[in-house]
Amino acid sequence: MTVESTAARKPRRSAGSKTGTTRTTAQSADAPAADASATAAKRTTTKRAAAVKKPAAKPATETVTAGADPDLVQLLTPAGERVKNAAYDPYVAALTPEDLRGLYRDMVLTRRFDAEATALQRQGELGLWASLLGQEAAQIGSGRATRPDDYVFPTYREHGVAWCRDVDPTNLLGMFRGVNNGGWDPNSNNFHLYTIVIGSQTLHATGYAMGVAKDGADSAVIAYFGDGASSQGDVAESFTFASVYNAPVVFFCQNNQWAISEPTERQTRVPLYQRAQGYGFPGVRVDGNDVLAVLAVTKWALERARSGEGPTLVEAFTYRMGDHTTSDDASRYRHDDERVAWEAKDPIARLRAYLESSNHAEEGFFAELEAESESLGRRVREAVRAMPDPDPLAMFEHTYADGHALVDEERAQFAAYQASFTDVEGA
Amino acid sequence: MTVESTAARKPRRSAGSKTGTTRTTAQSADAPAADASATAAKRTTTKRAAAVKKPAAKPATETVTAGADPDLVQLLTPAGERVKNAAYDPYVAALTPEDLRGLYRDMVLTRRFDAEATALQRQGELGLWASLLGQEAAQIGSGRATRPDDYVFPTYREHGVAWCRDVDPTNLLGMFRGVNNGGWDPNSNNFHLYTIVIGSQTLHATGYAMGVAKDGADSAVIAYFGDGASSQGDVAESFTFASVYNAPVVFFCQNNQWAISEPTERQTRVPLYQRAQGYGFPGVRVDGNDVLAVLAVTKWALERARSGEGPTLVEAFTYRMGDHTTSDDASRYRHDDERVAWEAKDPIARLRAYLESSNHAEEGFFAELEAESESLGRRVREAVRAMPDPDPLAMFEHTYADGHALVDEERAQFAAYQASFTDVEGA
Amino acid sequence: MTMAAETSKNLALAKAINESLRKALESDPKVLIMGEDVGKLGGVFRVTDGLQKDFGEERVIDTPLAESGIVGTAIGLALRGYRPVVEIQFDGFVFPAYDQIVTQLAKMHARALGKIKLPIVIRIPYGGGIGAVEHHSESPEALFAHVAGLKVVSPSNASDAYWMMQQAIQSDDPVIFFEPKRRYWDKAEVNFEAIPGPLHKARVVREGTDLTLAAYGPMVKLCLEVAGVAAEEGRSLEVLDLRSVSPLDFDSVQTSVEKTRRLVVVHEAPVFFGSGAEIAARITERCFYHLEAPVLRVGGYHAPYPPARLEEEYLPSLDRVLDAVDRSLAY
Amino acid sequence: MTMAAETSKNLALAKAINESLRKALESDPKVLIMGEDVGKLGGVFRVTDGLQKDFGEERVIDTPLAESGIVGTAIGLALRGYRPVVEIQFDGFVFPAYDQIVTQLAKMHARALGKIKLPIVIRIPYGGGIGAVEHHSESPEALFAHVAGLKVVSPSNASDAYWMMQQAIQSDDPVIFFEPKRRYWDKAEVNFEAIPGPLHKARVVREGTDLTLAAYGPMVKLCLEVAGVAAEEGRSLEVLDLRSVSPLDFDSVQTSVEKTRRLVVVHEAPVFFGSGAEIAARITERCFYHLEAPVLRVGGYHAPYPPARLEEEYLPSLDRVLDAVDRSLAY
Ligand SMILES: Cc1ncc(C[n+]2csc(CCOP(=O)(O)OP(=O)(O)O)c2C)c(N)n1
Ligand SMILES: Cc1ncc(C[n+]2csc(CCOP(=O)(O)OP(=O)(O)O)c2C)c(N)n1
Ligand SMILES: [Mg+2]
Ligand SMILES: [Mg+2]
Repeated sequence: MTVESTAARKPRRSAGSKTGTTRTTAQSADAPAADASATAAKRTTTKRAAAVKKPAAKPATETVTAGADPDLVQLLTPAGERVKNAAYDPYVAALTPEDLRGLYRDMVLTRRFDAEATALQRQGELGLWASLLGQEAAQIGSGRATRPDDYVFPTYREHGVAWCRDVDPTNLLGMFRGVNNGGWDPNSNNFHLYTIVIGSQTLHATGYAMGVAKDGADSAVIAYFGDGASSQGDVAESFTFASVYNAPVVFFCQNNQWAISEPTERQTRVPLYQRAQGYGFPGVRVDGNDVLAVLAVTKWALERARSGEGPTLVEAFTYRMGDHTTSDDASRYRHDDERVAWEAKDPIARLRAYLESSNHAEEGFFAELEAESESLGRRVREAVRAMPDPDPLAMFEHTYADGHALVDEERAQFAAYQASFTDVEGA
Repeated sequence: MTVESTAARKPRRSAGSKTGTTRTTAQSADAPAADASATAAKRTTTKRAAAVKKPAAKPATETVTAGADPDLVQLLTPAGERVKNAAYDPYVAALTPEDLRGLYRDMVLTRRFDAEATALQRQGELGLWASLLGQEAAQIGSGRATRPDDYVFPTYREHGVAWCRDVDPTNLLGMFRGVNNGGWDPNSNNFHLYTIVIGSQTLHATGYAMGVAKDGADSAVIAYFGDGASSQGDVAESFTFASVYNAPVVFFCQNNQWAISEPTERQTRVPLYQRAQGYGFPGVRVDGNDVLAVLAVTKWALERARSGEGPTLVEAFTYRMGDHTTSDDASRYRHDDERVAWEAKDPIARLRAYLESSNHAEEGFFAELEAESESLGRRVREAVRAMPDPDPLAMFEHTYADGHALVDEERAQFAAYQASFTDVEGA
Repeated sequence: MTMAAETSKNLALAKAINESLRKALESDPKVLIMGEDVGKLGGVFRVTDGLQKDFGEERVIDTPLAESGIVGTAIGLALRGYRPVVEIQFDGFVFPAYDQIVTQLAKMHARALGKIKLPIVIRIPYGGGIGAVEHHSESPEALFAHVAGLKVVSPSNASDAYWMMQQAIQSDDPVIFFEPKRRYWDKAEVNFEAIPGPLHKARVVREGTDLTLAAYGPMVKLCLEVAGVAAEEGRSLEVLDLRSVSPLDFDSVQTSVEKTRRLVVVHEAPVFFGSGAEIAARITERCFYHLEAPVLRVGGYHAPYPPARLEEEYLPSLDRVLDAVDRSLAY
Repeated sequence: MTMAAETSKNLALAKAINESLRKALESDPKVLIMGEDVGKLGGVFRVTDGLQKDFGEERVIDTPLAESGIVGTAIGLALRGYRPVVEIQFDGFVFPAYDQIVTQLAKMHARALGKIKLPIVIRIPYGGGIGAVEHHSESPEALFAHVAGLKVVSPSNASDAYWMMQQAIQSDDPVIFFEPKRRYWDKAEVNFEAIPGPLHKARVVREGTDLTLAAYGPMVKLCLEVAGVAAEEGRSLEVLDLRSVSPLDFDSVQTSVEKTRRLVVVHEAPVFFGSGAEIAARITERCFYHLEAPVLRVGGYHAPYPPARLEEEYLPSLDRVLDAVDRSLAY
């Protein structure tokens, strides 16, 4: 049996370069339409192309297009209208207005924290910041789907997930300030350290999940990674291990459309959620700017894991609204109108519209939240500024748990060397 | 949209160990049957389970089962009956009786060569041998599908493919004898060196294919690898690169059911050919013991590559009849009746039955081939025994193309050291 | 314990490791064995023979063929509280896992400021001399010793193999455990009750006065042979079994060299950037006024490991080590 | 050539590499640039800035985010006759490609008995001093120098950066090209017509009589500063820019040390099993009777590269090198 590719076919020796042409050729006439996913590929591409070209003035039109995409799980349209979804509605059915306001608050505070961190970087208080701007729904939705006993393996951008796990946000700033390389206790919130080497944490998550299964516990594990990371061999290997050992792990891919300067087309020519199928577990694409949909889909996937049904891949289709990090300048490689188009799908505005239209929140709530935001910003600012530089001798600590003769020797030499200055200065 | 897994679901915390249970649980009632591939997964597993349990006496029954498998491209049943296949028949339509006898001859001589090499290892003339016994059809069918300008990247077991590429078989023995690490000129037959680090050659093949495309040539590239190799990150990365750059490469996976002692279930819980889909290109499973089917499917895939349609994954479903290598003892981990069941699907017997029943070969042909086999065996034996040990100084050669001061220094020191013995001995 | 009554036993090195793994599996339910073919087959060298049969597939785990995946999931299992003992089938196949070992395993404890531990042992059968094909005979220990956060050890005999494995598994740090594959079949008495000493301490295995031979793993036996031959020629060589490459017991080397005033380091790995370089540099610094000759090194050449028919020429041999001894004594 | 009329130009080191790559793309249609973000963005350090615009996506290739894939496909492209110049975005991200580099790239020429060539350059911005987060400041050169089949170089200034890149691309061997990222913005005169010398030859960048400082890449500038300060204190230090780590130009070091009788090696990489060990071992052997003091080494500690706020303590500094100079001269 032939499994037909859902990718566009394009004669190799046609004029012009091949790179980056997937977007425009995806609608070519000879693309097979063997199954639903082929259509998915085409439609997604069309939508993105449209997003690039259309002026931002018409969120409503945009809304309809997105809402109509059958391959994207969506419970709230960009305009904030609640869409019915038989499969996933049950996972949000129990949400009270208070819960909804809670999600809103999470997103607002996360964004506020993120903005403060960006500002602190500009002021020289941090060396670098990787902003999550635009990805609040993907992170809060999935983070709130986890249980305390679940275990989270983030990349370096999961500030919103950390928030849901009750990690003190100032803890996240240490590595960006350069005072440590992470340094919080992963076990106090079941939230692992940020991992910079792309993709490697997906294997840690899988191993951890294998351990959960061995223990007979019904916890689940969730591994975050990006669209760029999907190309790393480690991620593929984690799919294989998770599948073969039926590990209770959810692979949560935030497809924010970019890996630094490279669009997702540099990583794959079919939608990423389809990757899972060939490894023997399901993949779902969810509107990553719809916090309800993300919450529902992640809950479903975590429950699959808990009940022994094995891994799931969730692709949260979202957008990195800012630069890759504060060191980056996205204007070098992408058009501003793409960002503008995504603004119309803003996760916070969307939930606010829904809260307002459904009378789930009053004006006072928003005002109070505004004040809470400001105080969070202040707290973070103060905490960062108060963060002391580590003692130089700290660089020798924790290289080993059981000690190492050479480290002891070098530490002693360094201490003596330092003392020689004190002597001189003291003299 | 949810892409349903084709894998069996099994509650994680059920009694007993999870490992190695895929075979028996694949028929479990809660397995989804969402699409054809789900059925495929079940059927394949059932077939294998049956193969293990059934006594070998009834090849006919076995035949029917295999012939009836809709997911397996087959043109010749194990009994040697020609099966119609609208999609793939055109690729073998032009074969003359002489061509068919040629394929038969290739398989017989390859098997004879392989047997000789195994014998030479037992006699101490080789340090190791990796036998292709049972995989002749997969290798001759695919090897004969290539054109001279195509480029082949083998693993370490592709003696039959080397044969099709006119590589002198004695050349293959050097590395197994320990006189070199490969050492033939890959460019004289467009047949790359054997590669021992599992999976790494799939990336070389992909890069080579990217180069072919850059050159505007219409050659294709074929990369061989095993079922075990399918788990390596490099293989996944080669799928990504091939897909993104639309490289003219055929990934040819010989699923011989075992990676040393591990059954394919340790690498995947769905059929391997399905892996391709999530990377955006088609996958096909072909009866790897049916030389006609392999030839047809590989030709189809190579032509796709040539005409700019990009990569294809071909999974040749076959069986490693012998030990993993002469260092291995398969009786430690698999039942003999599994092997016996596969004997009934022997690629050579199958083609012989077809040649005979269709009157495409006379008795004289078989007798002559027998003689040719014996003379090949003799030639190989003599060539190996005559293979000299390399000069010790050879170990310094070819570390670099442009030279390296340290290598020169060490070479000179070694030569002087050696000379010191000659002096002593000469004295 | 299966061998309750026995205090000691004459065991091949491979079997000693097998017994040590068995002991660890018995005494700590968190210990796991993982790797390719470690289950039914018992590994290509039978080091894990019988363990899956006795401890089940949940504890002795045949993994997919993916070394990065093996080490990466072992890290995750360690984070969950397990103590995985991972097998890499051959030295040359550790490199797909190198990223996980260097960027994750080695650094995660420090990254967490000590709040998590990675008690993982990575077993690697290494070295040549068995007539194997490419990638089956290499000695990559220097590539691990340079990396802070890892400990690197290599036993030379069955007793150390047993005990050092016990200690490596008990260590809360990641340990790269290099097994001298060509000594797998060498037998020695293993005393199951007397720990022969700390994991990272070198041992004088033959006393001497004229020159120190320092080695570890497979080269210790060769150095003892060299010392025997040299003794016949009237030279008294001290042989030091370093046992640990990181940390390296420089104190013991220094003590020996202060006595003998001459040092030759022997390893199979290429000399260039090998262990011998570090030992020579540091011992020269520590013993500058004691050394009568420069520290000499005998090891592999700066060339890929050669085909089997040349490996005897490539590897340190009795004659090559004796030649270095002569050169050192000639100073 | 875009700068036809100009014989020389004052360029930042990063820009010099950019010009060198441009020159290579112009003069040889087989040269390719590959890596993450090397296209429109021009790399995170802008080293490939403008190249994709001028040479197209077929020659300046943004790759998927997979280092093993980048190097592995570059090998395939080289087999097809191309000369890929590969960028690894930061030092700490080369490890996923380590297997392809060590087991394939380094060994394939020898495996084929010379019948195929692998003219691949792997560019790695390396070293610290830029206040970056984890994995962005490491110096892993020893992990490549130990591996036969690779050449390892590192320029210290814009002129060498330009010319050594030309030579590396023209070499038929794989070259690991370590770019001192903290010197990317340092300017120097680049003469486009006069080749400054062979790729693997060291250069005396300051003459002196009392002690030799040997360094490469980012540490050369520091050593020149040290020599300046020492001169004020009446000490004449010779500074050697090694330029190449494999092969290492021991002849030039020897010549210098025979004159000065003292050697201090400086590199950012950890001292343990670092380049300094190899240099110390070999130079001690070659200059045993010349050395007045043991070869001393200044480098990183045996600890993961520390967070940015500690890197000045971790890295060799003016004071730390001067301290080693003092210690050497005290012998
Ligand atoms: C192994 C590795 N290679 C390269 C990098 C440099 N790098 C950091 S982030 C990044 C892009 C990641 O993209 P994606 O996975 O989509 O995540 P995102 O940043 O968009 O959240 C790259 C290439 C890295 N950190 N690790
Ligand atoms: C990276 C790597 N890991 C482990 C090995 C050891 N090894 C050699 S062959 C083999 C099994 C390969 O199985 P498969 O890919 O199915 O190929 P087959 O031998 O069945 O043809 C293993 C594990 C290796 N050669 N390379
Ligand atoms: Mg991204
Ligand atoms: Mg196999």
